[in-house]
Amino acid sequence: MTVDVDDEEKTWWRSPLLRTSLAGLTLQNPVLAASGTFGYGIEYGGLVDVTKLGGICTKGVSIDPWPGNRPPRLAETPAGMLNAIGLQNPGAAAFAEDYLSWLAEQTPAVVVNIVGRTIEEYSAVAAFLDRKAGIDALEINISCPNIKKGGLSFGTDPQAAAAVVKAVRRVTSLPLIAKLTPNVTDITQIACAVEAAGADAVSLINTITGMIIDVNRRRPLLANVFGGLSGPAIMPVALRMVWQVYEAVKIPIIGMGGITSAHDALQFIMAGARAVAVGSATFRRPDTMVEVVRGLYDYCREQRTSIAALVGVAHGGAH
Amino acid sequence: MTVDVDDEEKTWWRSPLLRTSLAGLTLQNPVLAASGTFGYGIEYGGLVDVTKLGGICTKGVSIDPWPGNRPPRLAETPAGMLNAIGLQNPGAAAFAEDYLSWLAEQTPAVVVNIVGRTIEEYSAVAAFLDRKAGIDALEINISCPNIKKGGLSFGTDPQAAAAVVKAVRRVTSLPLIAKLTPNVTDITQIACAVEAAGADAVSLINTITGMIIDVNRRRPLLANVFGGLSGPAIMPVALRMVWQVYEAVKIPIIGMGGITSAHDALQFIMAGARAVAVGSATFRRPDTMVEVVRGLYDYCREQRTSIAALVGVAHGGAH
Amino acid sequence: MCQDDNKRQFITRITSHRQLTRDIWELRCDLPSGMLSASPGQFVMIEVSPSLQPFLRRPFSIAYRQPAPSGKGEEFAVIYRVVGEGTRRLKSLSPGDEVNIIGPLGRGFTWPRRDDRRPVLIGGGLGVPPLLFLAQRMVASGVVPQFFAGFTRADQAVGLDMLSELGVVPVVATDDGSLGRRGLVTELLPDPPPGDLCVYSCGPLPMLQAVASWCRTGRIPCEVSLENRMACGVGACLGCAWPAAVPESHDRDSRRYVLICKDGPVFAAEEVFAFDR
Amino acid sequence: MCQDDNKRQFITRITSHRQLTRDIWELRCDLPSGMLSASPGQFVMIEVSPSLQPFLRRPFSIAYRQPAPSGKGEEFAVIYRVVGEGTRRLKSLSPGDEVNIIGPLGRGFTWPRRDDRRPVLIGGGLGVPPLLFLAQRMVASGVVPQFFAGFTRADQAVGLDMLSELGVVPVVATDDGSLGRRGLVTELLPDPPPGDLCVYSCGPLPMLQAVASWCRTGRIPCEVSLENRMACGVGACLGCAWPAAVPESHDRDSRRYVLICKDGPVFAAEEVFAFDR
Ligand SMILES: Cc1cc2nc3c(=O)[nH]c(=O)nc-3n(C[C@H](O)[C@H](O)[C@H](O)COP(=O)(O)OP(=O)(O)OC[C@H]3O[C@@H](n4cnc5c(N)ncnc54)[C@H](O)[C@@H]3O)c2cc1C
Ligand SMILES: Cc1cc2nc3c(=O)[nH]c(=O)nc-3n(C[C@H](O)[C@H](O)[C@H](O)COP(=O)(O)OP(=O)(O)OC[C@H]3O[C@@H](n4cnc5c(N)ncnc54)[C@H](O)[C@@H]3O)c2cc1C
Ligand SMILES: Cc1cc2nc3c(=O)[nH]c(=O)nc-3n(C[C@H](O)[C@H](O)[C@H](O)COP(=O)(O)O)c2cc1C
Ligand SMILES: Cc1cc2nc3c(=O)[nH]c(=O)nc-3n(C[C@H](O)[C@H](O)[C@H](O)COP(=O)(O)O)c2cc1C
Ligand code: FES
Ligand code: FES
Repeated sequence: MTVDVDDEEKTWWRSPLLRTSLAGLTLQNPVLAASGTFGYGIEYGGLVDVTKLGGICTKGVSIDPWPGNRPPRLAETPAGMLNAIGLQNPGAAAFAEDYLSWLAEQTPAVVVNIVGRTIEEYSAVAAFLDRKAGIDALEINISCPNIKKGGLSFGTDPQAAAAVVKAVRRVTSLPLIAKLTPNVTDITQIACAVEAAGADAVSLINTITGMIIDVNRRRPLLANVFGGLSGPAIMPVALRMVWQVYEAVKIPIIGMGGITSAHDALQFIMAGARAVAVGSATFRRPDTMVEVVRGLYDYCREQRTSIAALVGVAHGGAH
Repeated sequence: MTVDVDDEEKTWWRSPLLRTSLAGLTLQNPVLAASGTFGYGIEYGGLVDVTKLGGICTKGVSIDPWPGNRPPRLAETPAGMLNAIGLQNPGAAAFAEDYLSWLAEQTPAVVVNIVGRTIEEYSAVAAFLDRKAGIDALEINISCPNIKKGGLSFGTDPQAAAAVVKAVRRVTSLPLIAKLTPNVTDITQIACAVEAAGADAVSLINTITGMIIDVNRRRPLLANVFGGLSGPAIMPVALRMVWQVYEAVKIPIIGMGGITSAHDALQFIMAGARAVAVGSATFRRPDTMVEVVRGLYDYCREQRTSIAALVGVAHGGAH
Repeated sequence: MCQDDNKRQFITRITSHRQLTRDIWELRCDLPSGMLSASPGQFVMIEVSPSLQPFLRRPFSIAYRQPAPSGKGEEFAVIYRVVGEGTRRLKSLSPGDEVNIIGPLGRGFTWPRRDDRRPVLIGGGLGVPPLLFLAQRMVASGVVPQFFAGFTRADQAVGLDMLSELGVVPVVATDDGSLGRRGLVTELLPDPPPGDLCVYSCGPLPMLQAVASWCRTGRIPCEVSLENRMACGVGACLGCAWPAAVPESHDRDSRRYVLICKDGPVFAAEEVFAFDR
Repeated sequence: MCQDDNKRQFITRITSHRQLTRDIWELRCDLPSGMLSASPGQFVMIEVSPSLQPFLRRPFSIAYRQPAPSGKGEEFAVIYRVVGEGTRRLKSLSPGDEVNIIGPLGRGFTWPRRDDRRPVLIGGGLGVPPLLFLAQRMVASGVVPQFFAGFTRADQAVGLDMLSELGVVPVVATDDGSLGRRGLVTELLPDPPPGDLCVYSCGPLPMLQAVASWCRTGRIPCEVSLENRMACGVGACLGCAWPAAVPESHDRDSRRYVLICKDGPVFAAEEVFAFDR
């Protein structure tokens, strides 16, 4: 690769060394904001220069407004946190009206995370968003409770996961990313099912289900009893799943779970991720994502390599 | 409960307040050493007063000696660690000869953790140990790779898990504890299967599969690629599973995963565990187990309660 | 969506750190020039540990601002109780150390007001500090507020020196009578409340509810400052939700909750306390 | 199973903590009276953080022992390089601070010996410190060892002052020739080795292998000190396994590995290096 070094130094976050392509879209760099941890972008205004990111995955959007769970919704755990937000969101119409234009103007790539309680709800929100300008891809959060199947998540059953992806595929031509839940025996089964159903990429991992007991009250601390574990604590599990899925599917992987540094992001990339997302770490240090981009750039420069060349290298042989 | 307070103060670790019964055996207190983190007990000689524990679960023992995995076998992770020991052990005969008499003499209760690569190997080691004096219970580690089924763990499939327990049940009259792996979609399925197969209790959780990449070498850090995640990082996941299994089965639960304090142990007990095991924390602070016993005693005294009365209270209604 | 973009991340330096009571400390830091807009009721998120444990920042109200001892610029104070690992870490920091903060965050108290109601400040325990900053501002604008302060015991009292510097004479109550009157601070309030007051309150939830009820009987405006566990502090994670009192106009499900970090921490009492349910 | 039960957990106090080179520090602590049996080659596990992160203790060799400056008892030293979070934490501790240690751990160097071979100590980089303690003991028993020390550069050299105090004159090599001879320390060894030597070595793995080969050519006994990641440090977790050289007598599968923390860290070279494979 020939690169004009001086020019590049000034615009490192969009250096060709960092470019990555994914589900039919090209990202200026591989670092995304993870869904649900960056709101609709504007909330971090003043704290994060979103123009330097690869893109933003929005908070989950449903066709109708969802109220979310009763508080308490948060708890801190060793090197991590539990959340039970319950996918509170204003609904697709309000999202499109209130947030989409800012996102489309400010951010290099807009990935809208979509949620539903039935296959019909997933299709409805996808069809609605398909008609809106400014969206680069949809990320289907299949970890939502499937209310027709007694609340077990769509993402824990290969058939249900495939059914959601197929239904959404039918109503939109946007690139589709299936966001997988780690709460399964064999994540490669789910990954293969969504690949066969037409997903252009997979995102993993979503949070691991956990809980905490409030010893004083002798009751679960979260009103919802269970919450999703995220943050550095889960990174080894996330990396393992990225590694496994890389060996099982051909579609690109967006890796996430506990990333706080470029060093962490490199591990995901070497395990097989073409892009990464930073979630909980943003709460601690809003500038984490931009620091990760810079760190990846420095690494590529020092090591005379590029993100594209690093994807999956830890597997040794060719993919 | 009437208790002679003065007498009790001198022998707090065997206060009636702490007594717990489990799989047909009564423990002086509910704190066990977790399998694989306390060797065969003697290794911690001088560092831990084992007479003050509820008991010890030994490192996994197989019928033949197992060499274990190539190094590196360990890595540290945020608030936790990965291990890929590969169940190295000297085999049942050497175990019985070299370690059992010390264990039987020194420790209040001896739980021998058993492992195998086939159902026959599990039966063989159980039958062998059944004839030895000094063993209070067997803990069947069903997370071992099932070599007849391509290496997937016995513990991830309800049928395979039940088959192991049934086979072991046939060859021994010792109390049987099935040790469950968390790497499953629905742990209650496995718990119900082993309960139906004749397990007297369940232990959970074993480690969560994870990995780390050595960025310098661009290869997995552990020679075995994958390792088991343990330590405080996993505690919310462990607690959630204890909670779920408590609602699904009638047999007692031994809870573990990330316990470092009496406060942590109380969370497990309130979630439904009749006993707890401390694993990785012992590496950091060998006196953790004894501190936990003392902390539980103080809590019971202050709150005028007992361990037996606290089991499962966080569920609210009666079990 | 219009967003208040004053909030920034700053590395600031500790100017002083002293113990006020057995478990309460006062931390003063340089006020970054980017935080000059910080107003009473607003808060900062402090990174308490260089390691990943504890992982999240901790929210603390700004207790007051004052000229820096160096003569250049200002400093701000945070008064906090050591309750867990995060505050234990904070306690270990020394003057000269750097701290990473995000601020100013949230919506503070409404001051100055458009009407000429007489302000009454009612604080309980560590609810007193944010009201000090409000009292500072009121005095600076020529209004001396009434100040009611409740503590569990005399040795838990904080902020009284600052109030006397300001010329504010607080009415104090303690649970055990070891300072001021014995009982709850809300028992000292005149009943019924004079109709020309406006009330600002911060403290434990039962106290705030009692204060809000009292205000309601007199139909006087009441602002309360709430707390909740927070992750982001900026309205992004939706973690600090609090049930809204659901006035009719809020017909959409998604408005069932307010966010303490962004819509608050200061709310008009009727936004968050539903008395009619 | 017979177990050496000298190991205990101690809270000890830092007596001094100084920077030796850009990234190497020397920590001295009171030697707990329960650790009086600590001998050269043994190590301690230090708890480096009060929080759960980093979670595990860190192993460090005992670099030397000496009378405490207070006149009462002894102190011991650890010389360490700052390489990661754990050692960064360690660095932040000050004299007077408490540290939680477990020790003495492991099997050290064989000294005194039953034969009268002339001891040669060969250290590389941070392999030099544990050999200081061994040299101390040798000198105390009236034997002045030969000492070869290799470093990357002059500014990485440690232990030379201690050696000169002991009256040991080391032969030094540095990679760049900035101190002593240019090249590897192993290039300074006489070839073939005199047959009446016994060798003790600690340093990077390639150096140890070269030293062991050299000893083998002269059929002289060689002890090497190894390192590996550790969790327990006491032989319980089986985490620090190292491939054994599998002599015929070790027929059981379970002896395919030795444990660095319990069977070592010091081994006879032929226990851990298989030259014939
Ligand atoms: C807007 C806002 C302003 C605040 N201002 C102040 C202040 O000026 N001075 C002050 O001392 N404290 C203030 N707090 C509370 C302070 O943030 C917590 O005490 C602190 O986060 C505890 O951290 P920790 O790690 O020491 O305790 P933890 O170990 O996290 O918790 C210890 C105990 O405190 C409780 N707790 C933890 N976080 C919160 C929280 N956010 N709200 C309520 N309870 C909590 C826990 O349930 C637990 O019982 C404020 C909180 C908010 C939301
Ligand atoms: C018996 C024994 C004695 C030792 N004596 C000394 C000594 O006297 N002085 C000294 O400076 N160091 C010594 N070490 C090495 C020391 O334990 C490690 O440098 C330290 O644990 C690193 O901790 P950290 O958190 O700073 O680094 P980490 O963040 O844990 O790791 C930083 C780097 O060091 C490597 N590393 C970590 N642990 C080890 C290990 N146990 N062995 C080899 N590489 C490792 C990692 O791979 C990584 O590249 C000894 C190790 C052993 C096993
Ligand atoms: C507060 C919070 C809210 C989240 N909301 C969503 C969501 O709406 N949709 C989704 O797909 N993932 C959601 N996630 C999961 C994250 O996108 C991410 O997969 C997970 O947190 C792991 O990454 P991390 O460890 O970097 O946080 C949420 C996570 C957090 C912490
Ligand atoms: C080094 C190591 C070795 C282990 N070996 C075994 C084993 O042989 N058999 C078993 O059932 N569990 C084994 N475990 C799992 C522990 O018993 C325990 O279930 C797990 O570590 C979670 O507890 P913790 O977080 O307190 O460590 C091992 C764990 C560790 C860290
Ligand atoms: S703390 Fe994140 S929305 Fe309030
Ligand atoms: S470190 Fe645990 S056996 Fe050596």
